[in-house]
Amino acid sequence: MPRMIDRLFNLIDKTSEQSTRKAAQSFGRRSFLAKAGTVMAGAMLAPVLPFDRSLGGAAFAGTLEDENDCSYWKHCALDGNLCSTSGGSLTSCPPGTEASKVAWVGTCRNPADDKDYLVSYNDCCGRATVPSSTFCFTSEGERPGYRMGLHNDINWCMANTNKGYHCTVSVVLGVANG
Amino acid sequence: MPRMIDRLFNLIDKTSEQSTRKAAQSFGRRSFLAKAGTVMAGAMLAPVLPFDRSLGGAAFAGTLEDENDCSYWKHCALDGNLCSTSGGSLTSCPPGTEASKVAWVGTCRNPADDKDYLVSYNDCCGRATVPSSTFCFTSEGERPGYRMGLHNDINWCMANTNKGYHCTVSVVLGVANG
Amino acid sequence: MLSTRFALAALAGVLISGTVQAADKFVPEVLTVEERIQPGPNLFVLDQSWDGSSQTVVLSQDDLSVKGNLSFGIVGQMVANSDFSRLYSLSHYAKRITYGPTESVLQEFDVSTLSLLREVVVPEKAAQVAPSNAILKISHDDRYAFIQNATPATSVTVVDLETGSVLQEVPTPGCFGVFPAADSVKFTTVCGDGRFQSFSLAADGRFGSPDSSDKIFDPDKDPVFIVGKRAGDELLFVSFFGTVYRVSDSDKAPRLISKKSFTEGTEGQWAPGGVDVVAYNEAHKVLFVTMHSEAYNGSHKNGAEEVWAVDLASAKVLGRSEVKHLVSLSVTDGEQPVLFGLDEEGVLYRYQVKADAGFALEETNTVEDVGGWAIFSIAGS
Amino acid sequence: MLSTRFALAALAGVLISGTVQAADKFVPEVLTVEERIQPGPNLFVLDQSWDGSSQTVVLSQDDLSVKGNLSFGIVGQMVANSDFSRLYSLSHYAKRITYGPTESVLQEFDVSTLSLLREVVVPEKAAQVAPSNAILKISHDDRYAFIQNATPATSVTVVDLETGSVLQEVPTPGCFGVFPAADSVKFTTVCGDGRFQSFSLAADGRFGSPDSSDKIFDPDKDPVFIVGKRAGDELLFVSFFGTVYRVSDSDKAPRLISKKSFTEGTEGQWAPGGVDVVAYNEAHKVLFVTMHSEAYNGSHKNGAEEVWAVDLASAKVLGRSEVKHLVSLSVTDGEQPVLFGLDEEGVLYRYQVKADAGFALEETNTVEDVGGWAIFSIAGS
Repeated sequence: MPRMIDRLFNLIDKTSEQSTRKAAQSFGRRSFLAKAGTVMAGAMLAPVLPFDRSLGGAAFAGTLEDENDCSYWKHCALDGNLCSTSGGSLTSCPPGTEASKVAWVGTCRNPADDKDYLVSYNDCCGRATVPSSTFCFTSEGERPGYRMGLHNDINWCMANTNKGYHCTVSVVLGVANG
Repeated sequence: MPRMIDRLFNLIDKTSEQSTRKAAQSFGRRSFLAKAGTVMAGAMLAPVLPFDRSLGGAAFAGTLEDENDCSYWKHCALDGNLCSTSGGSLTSCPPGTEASKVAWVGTCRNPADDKDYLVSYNDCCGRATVPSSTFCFTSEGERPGYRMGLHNDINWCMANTNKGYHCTVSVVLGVANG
Repeated sequence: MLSTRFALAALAGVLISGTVQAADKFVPEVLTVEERIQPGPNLFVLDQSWDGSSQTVVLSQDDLSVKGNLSFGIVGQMVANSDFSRLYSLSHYAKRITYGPTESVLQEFDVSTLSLLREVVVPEKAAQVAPSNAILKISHDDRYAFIQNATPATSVTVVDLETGSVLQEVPTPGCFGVFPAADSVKFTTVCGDGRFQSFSLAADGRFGSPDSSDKIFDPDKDPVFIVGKRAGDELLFVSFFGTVYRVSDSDKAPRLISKKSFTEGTEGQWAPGGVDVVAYNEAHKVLFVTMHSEAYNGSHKNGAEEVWAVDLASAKVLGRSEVKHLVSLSVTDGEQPVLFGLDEEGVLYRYQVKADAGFALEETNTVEDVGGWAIFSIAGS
Repeated sequence: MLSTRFALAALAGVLISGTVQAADKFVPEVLTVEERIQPGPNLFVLDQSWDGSSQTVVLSQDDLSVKGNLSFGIVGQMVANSDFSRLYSLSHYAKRITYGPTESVLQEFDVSTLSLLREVVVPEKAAQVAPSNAILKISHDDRYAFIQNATPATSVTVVDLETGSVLQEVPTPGCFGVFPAADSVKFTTVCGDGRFQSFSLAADGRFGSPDSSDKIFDPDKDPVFIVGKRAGDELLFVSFFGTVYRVSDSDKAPRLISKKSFTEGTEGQWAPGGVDVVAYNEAHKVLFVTMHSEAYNGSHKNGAEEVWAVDLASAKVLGRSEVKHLVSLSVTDGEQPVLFGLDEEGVLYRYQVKADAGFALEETNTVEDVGGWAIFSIAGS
C-alpha cells in the first residue's frame, strides 16, 4: 500500500501532462508556518491582510509581476518559504535538495487572462530553510487535514526519506474549470 | 584519564569549601553567544557598551541590585542565559537539567565591599535554552581557549553526557586576593 | 591523584591573577539543581521548531513567570494527561536533524520535576503538522495515547501507556484530527465528506470499524477548524464563517446537537481566524474565539483583532474585546476565567476575564519571546 | 491500479471544486531540481545553532543573492578546501538533539552541487565553540582535516581525508586553535604561556612532539584573539589591545617576526573587538580589523564602530571607515578587495574597498536575516 501511494505521487514529480492533472485533483502537500521573524516578514507581504491597510489597490497591482513577492498570483495558497529565494526558482528545488513526492494543490486566478489555474505546491526537502528566504502565508481555498490535498499546515516532505522542510515551489499544472 | 577528569571536576559540583576553591583556580567553563534576538536583548543590558551611552552612571548603579540584570556584579564574565530567568536561580539549575561537571571562572568586584570574588560559571545542561530567558554577554577577564579556565565561548556542558546548553549560574566561590 | 590534578591545571592553562584567600566570614555558595518547579497552576506553551528542538515552556498561570522547560525533537506536539501531572510530546528525530532516517517518538514527562519518564518509538508516519490540538491526544482514563498519521493517507496510531507499546494503527481514510471521548476509550475524527466518525475500543481490545454520523458540516461552504474543544459530553467546533457546531460523542455514533452562527447579522464580515482559535470555559459555558474583520477566501489563518465571548447555548455574542494580533487561545475553567493568548511573534498575553462585565478582557501580564514560533498553549490546573 | 488510485483519492478526501480542462495552448510547468548552484565566486556564511541545525548559506560575492545552503548539526563549524570546491562542517548530533549520547561528525560537501559527499564520525570530544576559524581546518594539500578538542583538556583530532578515517589524536595541553602550515603537513597552536607550538607530520605518518617558539605574547597583558590569518608564509594574530603579531610557521618551530601596535598614540582607547576580528588582503598586504572605542576590561567581544585598514609591514593605519555593529570580517584577495561584514543580528554587509582612497569602505549590498546567529563567513574564490 505505501508503495502504491509512492508510485501514485511520483507521477506528480514526473509531471507528464495527463497524469499530473489527474493526480493534482486528488492530492496536495504543503509546508508550514515558519519561525517568528520570518513569519512576520511574510505576513507583511501577504496581499490583503486586514491588519495592514497600507497596501492599497495600487501597491497590490504593482507587485503582481514580482514572482518573489507573496502576492504573485501563483502563490495564492502557499504557506511556506519561496524556493525562488532559496537558491531554486518558481518551479525548481535548490541544488542538493529533493522534491517532495506528494503535494497540495491550490486554485489561483491569473490576472493576465483572468482564468483559474491549478497550482501544485511541492515542498523541497532534506535541509533547513534559508533564513533570508521569503516566507509566504497565503491560504486561498486552503482546508484542514480532512481535505488533505488542500491542506497547507503539514510538511509535504512526509513521503520522502529526508523530511526536513526547505522551501516550496508553485508549479502550474493546468487550467481549472470552475 | 577521562574518569580522572570527571572526578576532579565533580568536586566543583560538590562545592565543599576547600576543594572548590582550589579547583576554581584551575578550571573554568562557560556558555555561548545566543541567537540573534536574544543576543541583542542581552547586549542592551550589558553595563558599559560603548554603543549605548544612554546607560548613565545613575542607571547603572540603579540596576546593581537586580540579580536578573546582566549588570549584576556576579555576572561580570557571564556569556550565556541566566538560570534565574529559566526556572532556576542564581546558584541553582532549573528542574530537570543537570549541572555541568566543569566550569569557567570569573573575578568580579562586589560593589558592596569593594572586594574581588571568584565566581564559578557553571552551565546547566541537557535541554534547549528558554527563549524568554535573559541573555548576558559580559567578558571581564575573559580569555580565548588557550586559557581554558577563563574561556566563555565554549559549551561547558562538554564533560556531561547530555551536552545541550540550557543556562548559566554564577556561584561565588571565595574572595580573590588580587 | 594530586599529580593528575596539577597536570590538568597546567593543561587547562588557567592562571588567575590572584589566589583564593580564606575570608573568615565568607561562606562559598553551593551549586544545586532544583528538584521541583515552583508550585501553582501551570501554563504550557509549545514552541515548535522544524529544524531543531521543539520545546514546552512551563509558566505560572498567575504571573507568567517561567518555571522551566522541556525540550524534544522537530515539529513537536504536546498534550497533558487529565490532571496535568504528565506532559506528552510527539516529535521527530532524523539522523541529521533535517535529513536521514526519522525516528518519531512519544515522550512522557513528569511535570513537577520536568523529568523525562519514558519514550515510545512510534511509526514515523506520524503527521508533521503545525501546532495543533488535534494531533496528539490522551484517552479519558490516561491509558492510551492517540497519534494522527498522514502519509498522506490518514490513520491513527494507538499507544498503550500501560505497556508503553504501540497497540494498533487504526485506518481513518479521508478523516483527520483525534478527539477522545469524555467517558469511554473512543476517539472521534472529522471527515472530508462533512461527517464525523467515532472509533471505539471493542471487547477484543482493538479499535474496529467506525461509527459514522450523518453529514454535519459542508467542507466546501462552511469548513470547520480542526480545533475541537470538550464541553461536557459534547465536542465544539467552529467554522471558518463563525458557526458553532455542537457534536455529541457520548453515543456510539457522533451526532449533531446544534449548529448556530454567531457572526450572522454582524457588520464588518467578521470571522474566526488563527490556529487554536477557540477556548472554552466550563463555568460560564462560554467560548472565546479569535476574530478578524473583512474576512476573505484564505483569511482563516489571520490573527485576531478582537476576541469574542460566545454563549454556548444561544451562540449569542456576550462580549467583544480588542486584542493584539492573537492566533491562539487557552482559558482556565472556573468562575473567574483567565485567558491566555499567543501571537505569531512569540508574545504571550494573560487576560483576566471580567465575567460580570461582558466578558471583557483585562490584560495583566505579557511575555515577549516566549518562543520562536509559540502559537499553542494549554492552561493546566 | 486504477481502483487503488480512486481509493486513495477518497482517502485523502480531496474534492477540488472544478476540474482540469485541456487548455489547448497551456503547457503544464515541470517541477525540477537544480543541479548546480549559480556560477561566480561564493561567500559562505555560517549560521550556528546550539539546539538545532547549523547551516552554511552560500551567497554570490557579487550581489549577495542566495545560491543555496547546507545544513548539519548543532554548534557547527565550517572550513573550505584550498580551491573552495569542498566545504567541510564539524557538528554534533545528540540522540535527542540537546540530550542523549552525542555523535560528532565531519561532513564533506561538494560546493557546486551542494551535495553531501561523505561523513566521518570523530571523537565526541570535539570542541563545541562559538563560530571560529580556529576549530576546524584543512591541511595545505587538502589531505588532512584538523579538529580542535576540549574535554576541557585540549587535543587535536587528525582525520585522513584520503581514507576517510581518524588518523590520530594529538595532545596539545594548554594550547588552543589549529592553524595549518602553508606548504607542509603541520599545524600551529597558541598556548596559554604565550608560546606557539607546531606539530608536524613525521616520517612515520604520525604527529609527534611539538616544536615550540619562545614566548611571543603575554596572555595576561596583551592576549591575542585566536583568529589567525594566513599571509604568505606567516600567520597574523591581533591582540585585544591592537598589536599585530607576525608569526612565521615556515620553519620547524614557530618564530615571532615582528610585533607592532596599530593603536598606540591613537585617541579614544580604540581596540579590536568581536568574533572573526581580522581579515587579510594579500594584494595590498593589508589587514582589516573591527574596532571599537573606549575599550575596557571585557569589551573584546564588542562589535565595531569602525573598520581599520592596517598595513602589514608598518602596522600603520591606512584608513578608518564607520560601519554598523560588525563582529566579523572576511575579504577577497586581489587588487579590488571586497569586504564582507556580519553583525550579531544576522545582517550581512558587502563593501567595495576603495584601495586608492584610504581603503574606504563603500557599502554596496546587505542581506537581513542571513541567519539567526551568523557571525562567521569565508570569502571563497
